[in-house]
Amino acid sequence: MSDKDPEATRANRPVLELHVPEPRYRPGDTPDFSNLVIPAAGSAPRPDPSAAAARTHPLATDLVRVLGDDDQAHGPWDPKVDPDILRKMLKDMVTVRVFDDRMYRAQRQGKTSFYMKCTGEEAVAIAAAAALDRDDMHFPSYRQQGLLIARGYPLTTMMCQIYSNAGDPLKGRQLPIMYSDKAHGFFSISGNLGTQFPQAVGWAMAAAIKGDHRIAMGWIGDGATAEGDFHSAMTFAAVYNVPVILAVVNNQWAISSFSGIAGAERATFAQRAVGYGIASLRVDGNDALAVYAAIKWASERARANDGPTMIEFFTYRAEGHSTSDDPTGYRPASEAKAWPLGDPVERLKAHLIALGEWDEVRHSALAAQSDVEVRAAQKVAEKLGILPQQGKDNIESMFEDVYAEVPWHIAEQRAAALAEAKDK
Amino acid sequence: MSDKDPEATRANRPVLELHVPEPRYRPGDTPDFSNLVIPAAGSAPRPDPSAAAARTHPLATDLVRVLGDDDQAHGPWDPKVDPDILRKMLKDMVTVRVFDDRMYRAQRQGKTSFYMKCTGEEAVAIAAAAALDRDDMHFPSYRQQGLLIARGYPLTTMMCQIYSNAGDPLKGRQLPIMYSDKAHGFFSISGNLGTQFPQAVGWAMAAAIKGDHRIAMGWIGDGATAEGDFHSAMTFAAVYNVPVILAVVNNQWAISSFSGIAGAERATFAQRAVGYGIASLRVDGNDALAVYAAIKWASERARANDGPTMIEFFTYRAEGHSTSDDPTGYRPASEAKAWPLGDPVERLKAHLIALGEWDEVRHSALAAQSDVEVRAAQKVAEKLGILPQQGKDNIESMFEDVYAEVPWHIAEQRAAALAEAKDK
Amino acid sequence: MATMNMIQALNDAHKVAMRADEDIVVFGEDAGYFGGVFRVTEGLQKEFGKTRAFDAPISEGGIIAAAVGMAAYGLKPLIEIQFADYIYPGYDQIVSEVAKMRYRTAGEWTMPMVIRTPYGGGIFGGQTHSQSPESLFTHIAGLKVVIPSTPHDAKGLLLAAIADPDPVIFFEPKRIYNGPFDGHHDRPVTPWAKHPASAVPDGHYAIPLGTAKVVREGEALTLLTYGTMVHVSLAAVEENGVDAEVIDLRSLVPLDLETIEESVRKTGRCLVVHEAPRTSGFGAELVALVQERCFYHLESPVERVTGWDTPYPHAYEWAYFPGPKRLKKALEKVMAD
Amino acid sequence: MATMNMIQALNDAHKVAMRADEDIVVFGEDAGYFGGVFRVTEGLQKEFGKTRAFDAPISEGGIIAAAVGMAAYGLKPLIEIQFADYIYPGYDQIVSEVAKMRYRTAGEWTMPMVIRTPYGGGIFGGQTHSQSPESLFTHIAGLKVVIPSTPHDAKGLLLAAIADPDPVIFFEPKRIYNGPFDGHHDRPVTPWAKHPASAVPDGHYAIPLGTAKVVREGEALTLLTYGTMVHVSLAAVEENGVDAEVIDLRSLVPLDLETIEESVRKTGRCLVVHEAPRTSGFGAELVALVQERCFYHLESPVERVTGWDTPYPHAYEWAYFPGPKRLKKALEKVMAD
Ligand SMILES: Cc1ncc(C[n+]2csc(CCOP(=O)(O)OP(=O)(O)O)c2C)c(N)n1
Ligand SMILES: Cc1ncc(C[n+]2csc(CCOP(=O)(O)OP(=O)(O)O)c2C)c(N)n1
Ligand SMILES: [Mg+2]
Ligand SMILES: [Mg+2]
Repeated sequence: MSDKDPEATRANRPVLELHVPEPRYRPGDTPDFSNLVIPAAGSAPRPDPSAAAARTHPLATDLVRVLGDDDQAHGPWDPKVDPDILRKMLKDMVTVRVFDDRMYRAQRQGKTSFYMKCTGEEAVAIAAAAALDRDDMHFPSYRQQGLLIARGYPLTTMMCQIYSNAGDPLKGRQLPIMYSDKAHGFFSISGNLGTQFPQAVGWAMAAAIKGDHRIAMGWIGDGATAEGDFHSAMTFAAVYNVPVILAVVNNQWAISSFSGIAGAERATFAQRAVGYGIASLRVDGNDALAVYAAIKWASERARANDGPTMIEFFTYRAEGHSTSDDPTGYRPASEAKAWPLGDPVERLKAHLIALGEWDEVRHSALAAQSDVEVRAAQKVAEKLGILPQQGKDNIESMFEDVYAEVPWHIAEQRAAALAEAKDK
Repeated sequence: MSDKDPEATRANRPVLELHVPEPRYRPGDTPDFSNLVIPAAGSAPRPDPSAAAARTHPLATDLVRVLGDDDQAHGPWDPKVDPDILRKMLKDMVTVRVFDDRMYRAQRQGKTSFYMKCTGEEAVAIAAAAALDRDDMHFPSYRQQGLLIARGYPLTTMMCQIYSNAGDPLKGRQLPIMYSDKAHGFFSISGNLGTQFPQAVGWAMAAAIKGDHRIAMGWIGDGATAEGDFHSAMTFAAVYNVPVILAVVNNQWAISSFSGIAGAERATFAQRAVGYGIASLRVDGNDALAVYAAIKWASERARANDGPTMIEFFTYRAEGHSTSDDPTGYRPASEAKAWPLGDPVERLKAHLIALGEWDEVRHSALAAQSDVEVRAAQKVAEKLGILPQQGKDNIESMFEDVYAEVPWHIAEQRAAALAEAKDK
Repeated sequence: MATMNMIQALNDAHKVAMRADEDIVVFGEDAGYFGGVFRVTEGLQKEFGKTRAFDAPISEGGIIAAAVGMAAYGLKPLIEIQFADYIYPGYDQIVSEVAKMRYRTAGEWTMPMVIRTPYGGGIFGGQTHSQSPESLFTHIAGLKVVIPSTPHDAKGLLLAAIADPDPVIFFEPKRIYNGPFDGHHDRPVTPWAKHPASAVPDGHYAIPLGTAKVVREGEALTLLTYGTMVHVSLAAVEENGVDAEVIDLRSLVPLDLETIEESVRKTGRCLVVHEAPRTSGFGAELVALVQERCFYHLESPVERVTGWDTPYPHAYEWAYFPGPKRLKKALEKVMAD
Repeated sequence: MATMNMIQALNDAHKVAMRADEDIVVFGEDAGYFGGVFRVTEGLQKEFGKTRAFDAPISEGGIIAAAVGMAAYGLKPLIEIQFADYIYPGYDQIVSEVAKMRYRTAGEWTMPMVIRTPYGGGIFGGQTHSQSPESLFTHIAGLKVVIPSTPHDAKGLLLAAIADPDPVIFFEPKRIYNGPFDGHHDRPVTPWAKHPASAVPDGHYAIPLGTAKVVREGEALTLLTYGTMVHVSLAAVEENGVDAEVIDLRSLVPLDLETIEESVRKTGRCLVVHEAPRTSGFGAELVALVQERCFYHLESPVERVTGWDTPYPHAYEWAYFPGPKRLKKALEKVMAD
């Protein structure tokens, strides 16, 4: 039905080709990020939080950065945070890193089955905790352990969850690091990627229905943005103008797949928001001040009923996906070091020093203190047991909480399991 | 963890509110679309089909229109189509409308269970059929009957499907209008909204893998864009730079819900593409020339391996959702008439007359001819039976095609069903 | 007490519950202003306002996910999936999230919600408006699965489901929304008004989940069924003059096994009837339970009357539907052996 | 003939099939360059190029949908869902599209494809890396469901699944990827090399779908099982000195009922074993079938050994897993009655 003769046209056509995205560097290559365009700190404009969403859309391809190479804060996004808060953030970030190292090692020592670090991404969760109110609700993925640590959740309890031991509030039912704590505004982590993102929107819808003041923040990885749940979250957030902050932590990797497999070759993740008419910010995720400022901005917007904000935190997963993963199988071992946006801990530390609010001595002391705290917590946790010792006692607890009350068929199974446990 | 005292801040905050979108007019209201911004025909720029996707993005909030109020074609999108093709399009559109009316009536007469018209949206499918090659593959929704009619699929066969009768190629298994025909490049319509959209992308991926020349076009309604499948389609199309055209037919209603419930208050549907870095066009769906031009543009782009295009066809569902629906329950009865973008049949007819290529006499003849053809087809189809007579013969066919071969358990059921049928 | 059809009874249950509990929110595709394609939520937006009864985007996954977030907040979502055939895009959120939340959080976060959805054939809806997917939910620990068969039970069960602390998938037999159905599709439809169970008490009452109802006492065999098939089975039992004990399960999870066992012990024979496809339908579980528990009382094998293991074919609706002939044959078989 | 573990055998099946048929395309999360988190697709991208073996976005729904489009085009997708626990976002495309396409188009469009996915517990994967959702697919007419239990069968069944004109859900028991498992989690792991079924023929061979394998002949009772539980069951049978006939079903749909019936007629007793939760698990269907067909040969009720009706709890993995003790008890019960 073409107006030209199809056969004639076709002869001139190229054959169709499937494009399969490839990361720039593979094992054996020498990574070089020198041609990555990194806008200068302070260069991104800051619209008013009540601005029309479209006013923010140029920021979806920009990068909000505050901390410059001179370690000073620059530009309109400088949140001008009290140094006490900055020091608290630094302390929390250091603690997260120490915690990660200790728990990684514990897994390697056979004390538990699994662990996931957030090395290189600490600023994101820590600054989020600082920027939001204590009673705002997070719907995290598995790399926001920093939220719990910053909000003062006991390290020991986290470890008990990791060991599935007697102190585990989740009663040994969840994979390590799948924390949940309502009192700390930390929604139960799901093993199923992306599910939490539209749930955050639902929670914030409920807050809006009830005329509450609290808002919600949903978290998702770059890879998981491909799930249908991502689209549900964006659609519902847009339709009902929901008071929610939707964060994409773009650490550029999803296990072995680079972000191009999630679509990053053609658009930034922040740009997704443009398509829904949602306000959008793209932020240097290794710059704690920029992260803080962006979340503050989005929270003001949400609280004023001006609608949702999506924020892409551009960062880099500096280590393996999890204890089950060895990244040297798919990317150069040196890539993490070559990554130009630096280490968020070092950057915040340098800034505090540049401000005259910090020094190496105090930093060493802080690091030592974190180390002591984490080790102390670990000692307490391990007294309550490590994973290989679990699963033998309190078998009946396995059958609780499937329903509010144990129905007959589960009661029968409980009886059978108890008999089985007794039977040597 | 805020830097201000939360209680103090909170006192000044408004309570959160849920925004529930409402259409402008409800039953009883007098619709007035005079403040709808309708760009002049010919005003939208036409980037080169090989342009970077971003160059098209201003068009996502614009409206490509060719036919002006003067009934002439205007501007860079004028496809300069041969009048023979325009006449063919007009004929096809008229036939679709006659077909819809006859089949609607047939349902009302109890000859079948269900029917869906595309009144007011005829231009979209008809121009698509004209603009693409005969062997390109469509993955339609249920409102693109025009594709089949334009590609010369027998009207009788369509009707036999609607009657589930002996001439039904789908053997009475599908709801009326869920056509399927490989030879006419028309993929099986699904009852499950949105599923076809990413399938179109998969088909086009296959074409690219095999170095084919054929491209695919996926179709979805405004309401169904909210499904996760929509996001799958966009993501896969972007990641693999797939030679596919992804069409959203925005007829502004999804049964009783207006397009605001799918997010149209905050962004156009064409804008969704911006977020994926996919080329995007927003087109007057009642302007057959604009539709034709846009699809031609997107097909050139796809065939040159320049990537996918999303097109929003802005139109209006002039009648009820289906024979099961009465739209006066949720929108003013007069809204369809008030809709300012006109009737696509009338507009194309007026254009041909303005070109001196058509006149009222020929039009009446064409309308009469379509009517005769449709009635003739209906007579033949009804000879093969109407729905209330079906379902008694050839019971064994019910058990075929579940698998390529009938497994024992289905064979047993077939035997039981046959015995049951014999048992009076 | 008023005379209602099933739609009216369900609508009434919504109103009773929503008046008593401000935390109940209703949403779904077309469920707001218009009141749902089957009109079960009619008038709710008008009475309770737009933020308690509203239209949702066409995204079953999003609808369930939003409900999860709302339940986490403390609301009680009472949501509609337009047809059970369209629940699958929400299946991940139901299976991975709704069902497991209480367990995985050791009771800290719970998911009290009701997911209502019309199911079953008999209205010439073709493959995608006729499905009976209940067994796909009975396999998922953490979900309750409820199916009413009369206006009276529909209201009482829906109110119990709403009050329940756990998530309930509430399947509504759409074929009998407007009147009971004896399986003879060629006979005129009887309206609910002529059926005693159309008498629906005013205000609040609840039928506890997990209690089956013996809808016909009998000695010859035990017939286990639910939904539309309760009426089809009752008619078949009478037509064939079999003194069957007919049990309307009403809730598949939790299951009232006591009532079942007691009856099978008495009758020694058992027939299970559902409209869903046979293989791995809920009938399989019922057969397994009955033979595990009542083996030594059984005089003949437990039989199943079901839909076929094919999609639901439009024109062959009545050849697919487990109607009077299929029941007759099975009744004979169970009694003959 | 080479000695292989199950991963190697599956990998080999991919290579054999892809060399013979250019229309086979492999994709999935991490399945391209890296070769999959369990390394089943290792080396395929290198040998067959990026357009025949590639990484997919994290969208199980999109992966299945793309496969539908590809199959419609004429390719044969051989895709990986990283864990069976993550198949649910693709459930709608599988149930509504893949399964029904041949039927709804009267054979015009078919969906030859294989959806591979690791399933089952025993690796401390917690609730979302341990599930056995096979019964949710057996209820869907149009799907075939296959589960191997050895390297030899894994290759032969996968090659048969690839050659099959219908869609096959191919569940891989991840616990036995690297070695068989007798259910004693506290004993050292044996590698496949010590098991005769690690001898994998070179090149092409196919094990017809729908043929069960009697892995142990016996007279005392019939034990029906599949996947990991084949090995656990065999060990339990030996340990308890029960002369059971153990049947590895290998394919649940189509089911080799003939072999089952023949065995049960001989032994008069039957035990069904699977790891999935009990209620509406595939065991229910097996029990129903056996009692329907072999009722008068049965000397005792057919029993089920299954996982519990709870999510799979991380620390309680071995209290959940149907291991030697649960089997012992069931064997005693079936034999005692
Ligand atoms: C629904 C689902 N599919 C697949 C997986 C397996 N999986 C776990 S993590 C992961 C990668 C996620 O990458 P990303 O979203 O970028 O998060 P990151 O790990 O980088 O923080 C995958 C594929 C899963 N957990 N859930
Ligand atoms: C998955 C799914 N959910 C719900 C439905 C019920 N349904 C059928 S058509 C329709 C409205 C679709 O609106 P839109 O996408 O705008 O297409 P239109 O009818 O306007 O062409 C709905 C909700 C369905 N068919 N499939
Ligand atoms: Mg990532
Ligand atoms: Mg529409």
